[in-house]
This record gives sequence, C-alpha cells and structure tokens, in this order.
Amino acid sequence: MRAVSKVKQHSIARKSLRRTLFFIVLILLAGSTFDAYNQAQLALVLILFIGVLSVTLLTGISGQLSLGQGALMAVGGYCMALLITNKGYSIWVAIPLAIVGAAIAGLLLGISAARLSGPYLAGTTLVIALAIPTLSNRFMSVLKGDEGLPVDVGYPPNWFTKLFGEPSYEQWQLYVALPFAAIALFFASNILLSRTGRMWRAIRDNETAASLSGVNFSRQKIFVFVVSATFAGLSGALYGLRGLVGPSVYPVSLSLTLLTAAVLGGIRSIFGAFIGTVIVVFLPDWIEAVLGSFELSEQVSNFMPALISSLLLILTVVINPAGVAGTHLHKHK
Amino acid sequence: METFLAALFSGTSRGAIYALVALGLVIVWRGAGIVNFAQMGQAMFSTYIASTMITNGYSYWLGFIVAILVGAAMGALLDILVMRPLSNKKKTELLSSDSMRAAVPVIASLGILGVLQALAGIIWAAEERGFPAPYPQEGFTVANNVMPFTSFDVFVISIVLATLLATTLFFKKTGVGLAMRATALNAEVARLSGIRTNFTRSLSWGFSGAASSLAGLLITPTSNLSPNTLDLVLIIGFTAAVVGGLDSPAGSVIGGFLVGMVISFVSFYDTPEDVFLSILSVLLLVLIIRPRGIFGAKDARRV
Amino acid sequence: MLEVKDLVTSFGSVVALDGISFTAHESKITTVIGANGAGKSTLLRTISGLEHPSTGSITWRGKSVIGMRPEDIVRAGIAHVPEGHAVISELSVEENMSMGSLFRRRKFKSDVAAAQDEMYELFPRLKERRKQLAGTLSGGERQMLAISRALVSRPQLLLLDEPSLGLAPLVVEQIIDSINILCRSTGLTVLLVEQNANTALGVADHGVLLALGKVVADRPAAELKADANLRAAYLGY
Amino acid sequence: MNVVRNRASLSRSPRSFITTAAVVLAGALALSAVPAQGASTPGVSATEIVLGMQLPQTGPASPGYNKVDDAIRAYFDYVNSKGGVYGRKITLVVKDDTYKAGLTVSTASALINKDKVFAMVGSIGTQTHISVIKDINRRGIPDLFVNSGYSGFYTDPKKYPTTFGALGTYVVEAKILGKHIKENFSKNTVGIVYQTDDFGRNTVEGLAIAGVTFTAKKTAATFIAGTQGSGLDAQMQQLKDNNVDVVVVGAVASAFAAAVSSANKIGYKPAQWIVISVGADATTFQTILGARGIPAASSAGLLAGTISASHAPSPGEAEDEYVKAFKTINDGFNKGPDKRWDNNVLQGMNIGYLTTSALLGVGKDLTRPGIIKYIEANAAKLPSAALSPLGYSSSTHEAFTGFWIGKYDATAVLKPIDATRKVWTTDSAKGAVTELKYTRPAIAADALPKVG
Repeated sequence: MRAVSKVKQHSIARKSLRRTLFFIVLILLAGSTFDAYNQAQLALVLILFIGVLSVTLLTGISGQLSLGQGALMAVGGYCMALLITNKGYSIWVAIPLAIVGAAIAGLLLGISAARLSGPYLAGTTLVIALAIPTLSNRFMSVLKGDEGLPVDVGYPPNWFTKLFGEPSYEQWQLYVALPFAAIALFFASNILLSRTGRMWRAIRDNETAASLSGVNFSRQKIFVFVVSATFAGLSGALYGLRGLVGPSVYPVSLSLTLLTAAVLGGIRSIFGAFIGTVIVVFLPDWIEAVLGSFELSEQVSNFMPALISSLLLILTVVINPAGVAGTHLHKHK
Repeated sequence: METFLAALFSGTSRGAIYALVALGLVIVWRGAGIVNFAQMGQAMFSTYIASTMITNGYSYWLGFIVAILVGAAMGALLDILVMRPLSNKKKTELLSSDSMRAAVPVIASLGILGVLQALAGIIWAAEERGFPAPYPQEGFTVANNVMPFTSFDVFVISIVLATLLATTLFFKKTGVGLAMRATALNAEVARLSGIRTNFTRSLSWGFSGAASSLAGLLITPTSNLSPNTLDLVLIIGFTAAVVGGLDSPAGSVIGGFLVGMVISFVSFYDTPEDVFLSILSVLLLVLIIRPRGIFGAKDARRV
Repeated sequence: MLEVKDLVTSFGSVVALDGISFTAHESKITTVIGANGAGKSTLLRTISGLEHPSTGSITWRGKSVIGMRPEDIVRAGIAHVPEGHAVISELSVEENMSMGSLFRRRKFKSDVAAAQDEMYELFPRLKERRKQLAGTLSGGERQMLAISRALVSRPQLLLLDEPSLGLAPLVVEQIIDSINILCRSTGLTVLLVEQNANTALGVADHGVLLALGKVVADRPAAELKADANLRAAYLGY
Repeated sequence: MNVVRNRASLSRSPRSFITTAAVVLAGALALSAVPAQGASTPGVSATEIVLGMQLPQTGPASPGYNKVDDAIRAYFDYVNSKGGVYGRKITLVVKDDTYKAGLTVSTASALINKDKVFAMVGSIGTQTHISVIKDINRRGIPDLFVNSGYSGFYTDPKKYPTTFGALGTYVVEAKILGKHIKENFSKNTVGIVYQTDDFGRNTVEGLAIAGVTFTAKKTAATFIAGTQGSGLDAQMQQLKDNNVDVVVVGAVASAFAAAVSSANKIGYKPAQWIVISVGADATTFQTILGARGIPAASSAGLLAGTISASHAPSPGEAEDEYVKAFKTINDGFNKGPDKRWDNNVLQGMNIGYLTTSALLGVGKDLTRPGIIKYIEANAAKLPSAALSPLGYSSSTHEAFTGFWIGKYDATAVLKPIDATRKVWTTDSAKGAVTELKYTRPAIAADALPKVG
C-alpha cells in the first residue's frame, strides 16, 4: 500500500516537473522573441501569475473567497523592502524571508478567518486590503508612509553576465521572475495533484462530508491560507521589485485584479491562472492597438480601455463562468 | 462633552447613510445570494443624472425622484441582463459549489461597476463636482455650541428611517413582500407555490437600486461627485452589512449605525488616520464572536 | 387525466427516468412506488417543471406541460409537495400557508381565506400555531403545513412526494387519511410517491412500480399489493 | 464526481497547454509589436519629437490633474501649427496610470520601449513617480518638468541627474508662507489641516523651519489623502475646540472645499484661511461649493480673504500678458473634455511653453545629454509665465524658488497682498527667506518662447 502511494507521489512530482520545464522553455522562447516592452510585461505576467495562483488555491480549490490577497502581497513586499533597505540583504536572501513573513500573516489571517465563510470572509479580507496600506502612515518612521521604500532588481551578478552576456533591464526582470514563477508552478501543480489537493476540494464541495471523512476542517482551512499567503507574499515581493514598495503599489484594486484574472482564465486550474494573467496584463495593450485605428475624442478614449475590459469581463462570466481554460467544465450536471 | 455630542451627531447622520447602503446590499443578498459591488456605481450614475437635471434648471425634487426611479430600473435591468443569465448557469459544475456561486457574481458586479464608472467618465467627464442639499447645511446650536448636525442631517435621518420602516412594513405586510422573502429563503418552494421568482428577484434588485440611489443622493452633498467617490462608501456599507449580518435587514441598520459611530468617534477622539484599522478591528471582533454577524442566522442557509 | 409517455430525464450521463409511461386517472389516488433511487422523486420533479426531460410527453387534461415553468404549472392546477417537509422555517405558519395562494389573491379574493380556513379545519394543530415560525414545528406538523401550502392553491392534481418520510406511524396514518378524505370528497387527483409501499397501496386506487428509471408494473393497487413475488423482487420484503 | 473531473482537467496534455499558451503569447506580441526606429536619438526624427507623460487621467486621483495633459498638448499643437521646433512637430504621448504605482512602472516602460519617447515631460503624481524615477534616470532619459513639489526629486541632482521640477517645492512655499504667518499672525493661534502624504508633511516641515509649529491632535489635524470626500467635520471640530483662529490648509482643492464646508457647518469662522497653492484653485473650489447649492457669489465670498502663494500669475489676472496669450491658445487648441481656464490649465500651458523653450534652446542637434546639460546650465535664459526665475543649477533641480503672497478678492482672483507684488525666495533646506528682484521676460506677440 505504502509502496504504491510512493510510486504515485513520484509520478505526481514527475508530472509537475515536466509541466514546469515546459513552462520555462515556453517563457524563454517567448522572452527571446519579444521586444523590451513585452519582455517587461511578460515579467509582470510571471509575477502576477504567482499571485493569481494564490487565488486559485484559496478560492478555486478550497472554496474560500478572499478579496484581500493584495494585502498579503503587501506584507511580502514590505518584509523584503525592509530587509533590503535596512539590513542590506540581497534580494535572494530577502525574498525567501519575505515569504516567511507573508506565511505568518497568512497564519494569523487563517486563524481569524477559519470560522468565516462566503461573503463574511470576503468582507473581512476586503477591509484588510483597505486597512493594511494605511499602516504605512501609522508607522511612518519604518514604513516611510506614502513615499514608500524604493527597491529594484538591480544588476545581474558577474557570473551571470559572463555566462549569458549582458541582459537588458527588461530581460533581467524576466530572468529574476522566472525561477520563482517556475517554483510556484511546480508547487501548485504538486499540491493540486496530490492528496492535499483532493482534501481541499473536498472541503470546497462539501464541508460536512469532508469533516466526516476525517479531514480536520479548520486546521486544513488555516493551512490553505498559509500556503496561499506564501504564494501571495512571493508575488508581492517581486511586484515591489519593479521599483517601489508603497501603499499605492498595493491598492484594493490589486486584490480584485488577481481575482479577475483567476476567474477569467478559469479559477480551478493552473493553466487558467496563467491564461487569465496574460489576459489581464496584455488586454489594455490589445485594446489600445485596436482603438488606435479609431478617431476618438480624449474624453471617450481615456475611458475606453476600462469600458471595454469591463464589458469583456461581464461577457466572459455570463457566457462561460468556468473561464477561458475551463470550457470543458461547462457541462450540465 | 461638546466633542462627545459632535461625534454622536456626526456618527448618527453618517451611520444612517451606511445603514441605507447596507440595506441595499442585504436586499440583493437575500433575494439573489449575490454581493453586488456595482451598487454604489449605480448610485453614482443615477446621482449624476439628478445632478445634470438640477444644473439644467429642473427642481431638486424632480431630480431626486428621477434618480431613485433610474436607480430602481437600473437594478432590475442588471438582474435581467447579467445576473439572471448567470444564475441560469447554476447547473454547470463550476457554479455547483457555494464559493463559486459567491465569487463569480462578484466578478460580474465588478465588471458592471467598471462599465458604469467608465460610462460616467465618458458622459460627464471626470471632474469632481458638488451636489446640492435640499436643506441648509448649517449646524444647530446645542448648549451654545454649533454642532455638526444640520437640517439636512435631520432630513437624511428621517428619510432613512422612513425608508427602513416602509421596507419592513412592505416585506411583512404585503403579498409581494412575502413572495420576495419566500424567494430569498427558498426559491424552489417559492416556485412550487406559484411565485414568479424571476420577477420577485428582479424586484429585489430594483428595491436595492432605489435604496442605493437614495444613499447616493444623500451622501454626495457632503462628499462630492465623481465616478469613483462612492467606492469607499460601498466598502464601508459592506462592512456594516457584514457586521450586522447579511441575512438581516434589521442587522444592516444596526451595523450601519455602529460603523458610522466607530468612524465618527475614532475621527473625533483619536485620529482619522486610524479609521480603517478600527473598522477592521470592529469587524474582526464581531465576526470572531458571531461569525455570521450580530443578527445573522446561526444556522447556515448558505455556506 | 395525467398522461406520461416515454419520459426520459437525465443528469449528465446518469439517466434517472428511462422511458416512463403511465396514466393517472381523475379523482383517483395513483401511487408510484419503488426502491430508493428508482426515479420516483425525479418523476414528480419533472412533472412539476423543476427538471427538464430530454424526450417524452406529459399532458394534464389534454394539455402538455412540458417546457412550462414550475410557477406556471402550479397556476395550471398541479401542486407539488416535494420531499422532506418543504416549508420555509424562517416564515410563520400563516405566511407559509398563504404563500401558496398569493397568485390567487387578485382573482379569487374571497376564496383565498376560505381555502385557508379549510386547511385549519383539516389540520387543527396548525391553527393553534399559526403565528409560530415554521421552523419550530414538529416533523408531522411541517408535513401538514407543506400539504396545506399546496392545497390552498386549489389544485386539481396533487403531487405528493414521500409524505411519510421520517414520521411516526400514527402521524403518517393521520396524514394519509386526510389525503384520502380530501380526494374522495373533492374529486382531487393525487399522485402519491412512497417508499412505504404498504401504506401507499392501502389507500391508492392504482399503483405504478418503478425500478431503475423504468416502469416494471402498472396495475390496480390491490393487485400489486397481493403480488408477493413482485414485492420481493423490487421492494425487498 | 467533481474530483474525478478536475483531475481530468489537470492532466490535459502539456502539448495543448503549450500550443494554447504559445498562441496567446504570440497574439500578445503581434498586437503589441511596434517597428523599431532607426534614429540614433530615440524619439527624435527629422520631422518629429516624441515626448511622454504619465498621470492619473481616470480614477479617484484624477479630477483636476486630468486637465494638465490637455493643456500641454494644446500648447504643443499651437507650436506645431506655427511650424514646430526646427521643423519638427512635437507629439505628446500620454499614459493613464490611474495613480497606482504598480501601473506606472508599466506605462513608463511602454513610453520608453514602445513609444520610444525622447523625454518624459510634466508627469504628475509624487508616489507614482517615485516608482519609476530611478529607472528613468539610469537610462539617461530626460525627466522634464515633473509636476510635483516633492523636494526629494530635485535637491540631489547627483542622485537624479535627468529630473527637473515644474513647481516650487512644497518646502520652499511653506517656508515663505511661514515667514508671512510669523510676521502677521504672531498673536493668533495658528493651526493646520493637512493630508498625510509627502505634500502635507513637506508643508508642515517648511512651516516648522520658518518657526510655525503645531501640536498633534490640538492645532494639527490630519486626514488620509483621498478620504476628504467624507467631510472634514472631526478635523474642523478639533481646530475649533482648540481656539485656532488662523487655519493653514496643506491639502488639495477638494479638501479645502471640504474643510470650508465642514467649518461652515459647525459655525466655525476662523479669522484667516491660508492655503498652499496646490489647494487654492478657485475653479475647483467654486465648482464643488457652487454645485452644493452655494451660489458662485457666496462661494467666492467664502474664498474671499483667503491667503495663498503662487509662483505664477493667478489665472484670474486677465490683464497678465502670459495669461492672456495662454488663454487664447487654450480656447483655440485645447481638445480636452474640460478646458475651462484654471490653475491646472495655466500650469499645463506653462510646461508646454517651458518645454518648447528648452527644445528651441538646445538647437537643431537634439540629444538626451544635450538637453539635460542645456537646461541645467541655462535656467536663467528659459522664459516662462512664472514670476520667479527657474532655480536649476548643478546643485539643485528645483524649478521655481520664488513665490508671491496674495489674498483672494471678492471675484475669486488672487491679488498681491502688498501694494506692489513682492516675490520671496528661499531654498528647500534651512536657508533664510529673502526678497527676490526678478523681471519676467515679456511674451512675444506670437506667444512662442524666444531663447538666446
């Protein structure tokens, strides 16, 4: 029995690894053909993809609706920025520590949220997303208020330039984000395929049945929050490395953007998370490219991207709530 | 003492409006199981219509009534055009779990909010404008002190209380009200009783739209009008609804006044910078003791 | 006369009703019996419009009800009391009952009150508790309330799904008796779904035995009751 | 059943994953790709100079500011109608960052990499600009005439060599107003209401240097920027309770309107309102209070007597030659949704004018290092509508170091407080406030800057 499950675990890990390698190759291929701007956008996709995965795990897989993942991103970002600016740590040390910080925040949030469900959880997390950024003014001397803590990915180390040549700033952003996104993908894939993922889905689909079959319900719920916070914290740290960690980097709308990406792509799959992130990041450019051929007055053109993307959002949800990647789920019971 | 009174008065008039916003959210939640994030977007839009009418010389009251009617129509229309087609998808596997039934309409309502804000920007430009109050905004004098409490605030509180009373009576005493409550509580039994649930559900959306438009008309005289000015009001109103219990209209009123008082007393006695943190603390405190809000049903009807 | 012909209803790949045909005659009690999962509840839910059949026909008094919405089917005179004492616990007894006649309020104003009074006469215990929340009632009282809720709509056809479920034998007897009296005195047509075949066949005129979504027997109730082989094969006793 | 189906969904073949993802990414590329430009200096060709600007055009922080880009563009269109700069027409590419710093990084990247702008011009938003200033400077892209008074951008040109301001810094203005307060209101209780961001804090800092200090929760009332919409009742009550009779407002115009409304509500009538120039926009003030049912005449009455400072003429000074010329251009060329003449439009026009004069001054051979060097060295030669010279030098990139102090009259026009307009100057550090003698160059008949 044990031997069998070990074999299974191996095959799960192998499958996740295969998927991750494909992902890396795909991104590197795309990155090498893209121009500088799209390389930077692709880096942004990788960063937000990790954040969207945190929504996929929390909401899509375990069924807990959070509107405050942006606040967990902020925790990750601030932890990292403080370690870099005050302690002089390199990003490679600061990011893992920031993830630990976010995981602790996720634990606290999970403990207080374990009893909440549905809109109550959504409401609480939304207010958290609103309140956390105001802490930066409350603890002005450390968190530097609205001005925030400027940080960036810096320059590649010598061994890197020796091996691969001098990358542009955009390429370097992409190369920094890629390993983290790949690790996140690997872990998310492993979780989803494993027994843990099945347990989380059981929580989502039927709380009572799950608790009857011996799942320690609230402990699992808290665990989901911690794992999800780890992903969000990593995403938030990388997001801050684009230039600044400050309250205007992690507004309430960031949390809603993550949820939007997750739902657009298909909230139950990793592939959906990726597609959704690509859509959210590139949609404004696509709209701009299309609108460029029309003569619009400034009053109209200013609001056109927001109007079109919101309309697309409604249409996608109404026509196929399972999202772009979830068409095959769209069947009658 | 003066500060105390001032905080009390200020909290009452603000709380009344949050109560109204929360009531709008509760009506839709009960009626359709949806948290409508577009609600204050609808209010913003209908308030702009009133504002346009008033600046073009129509009377305040005509604008007032038109805005409320537009709000009601907009609510019903959103249900018919977006939410009903969405809920017809309930049979799909994705929407079979409760969390998704909560999350997907949230996304749809965010989309609606985006559309309304963009349209308002296109139609009325994004400049911030003021909105008139029908009564003077000069405070009454209590014990030789002018309080932040005006004839307009009296108007606000009385119209909100009247609305709450009328809503309660409507739900309790009329057949349509009973049909709406039945639809909200158990749609299947309601349908098997011959109630046209699609209609009653749209009616809930219409009611909620009217209530939130009223809230918009009442809050903009102190907060200005621009496509985004009511975003924060929605979040605070949502908090109030959650604190009070999303299933309970009475709870939304208590929650609204409670949150209004917290905001007011923290602003007057501590510093306005702590407002959001204190709202969060109150929310967590209430929900840790009662996970479904103060007046929320103990037994989970919806998970 | 209710005529069901070649009715097929499925959920995804699971076929719940697999070509069902039978007839329920007017002013008679027809009972549908069968083991758990035989498709009895689905049959009623399909007749009342809650489920949509993929093929087949359902006609009531010569008119097809396929494609009609549940609320319109009620208005056409077919009332359904679903499984599990379907009342709304958060509403009072009175409100639950009047719910069923809301759609008749305008046209038959005087009759609405009369219909309710009849129900209070039929189930006096409900009258005592009319102001109470339905959630506070006992199981039997809830079942009485659910039936009353259906009957105040003045149906010609009553679909009754497992009224005995989870109730004490004495209460079951009382409820079944009331239905019997009502049917005989008013000419109401009843389609009674029961797992408890003995009780059902005891009161019914006609019996339909379902197994795995198919009709295996369609005979007068007394005849079915007497057939020991059939009982043993499909009902397990 | 769910579980089984989900697992099936996850084990969809990697090939289809790859294909779909590749298609999506290729689509992204195809739609967003822009042909590379061959010119040696990005954004400059024989016929065109491309400039980039980012600001909140939509969203909560946009009101008012969203008029500046239209005004700048209107001035450039005017220049283009007159033949452009050495035959090159100026194109302004504007990106909306909705005042979210996370988005600003993307819009800046688009301007730099996609639109290949020669320089950034007139960008608005302190916090958002912080997120990109380092990158812009590292690339050597001129970051001209930033619309922020945050002194951190300008006082250390070694840190940000390409960044130049377009306002006097908040500290300088506060120091000058502080001196005025010290001299004229020494017998009064002075209080302040300010927003807790760089703008509000720099204002408090500048006032403190001038010797005007406040006590937290007594004479200093704060609010989080963006929340003034819910009224400033508590703040005004606090100042009233502490018998403050001179109220300084370190906040945006809508907050000033909210403060006056709230004070009015509680019958609080301070003897003097003093408003930092950012918040003293008469048009915004009257638009908000006017529509609240307070007619223009009496909202001007509420504004009348308010003291403020300015580096430029008041937009209400109809006789000023720059105001006159800019107003005509605004009427003819502004295609924005709201082109009503106000402080924001005047500021935009002046940035357009300054940019044009810098471009003219560098000469035909336009390079990035060239224009940075030129601006730093020739501040005195660059004309503008301001009543103060530009302060750019190798030690600071602050724009206007001079402010004059004025009082609003009954027609909502800021009029000099002294019989003749006196301009005061100081630095963003501890330096003294002194009077400045400056004669502004006259505007040419064609309203184009004459350099050299």
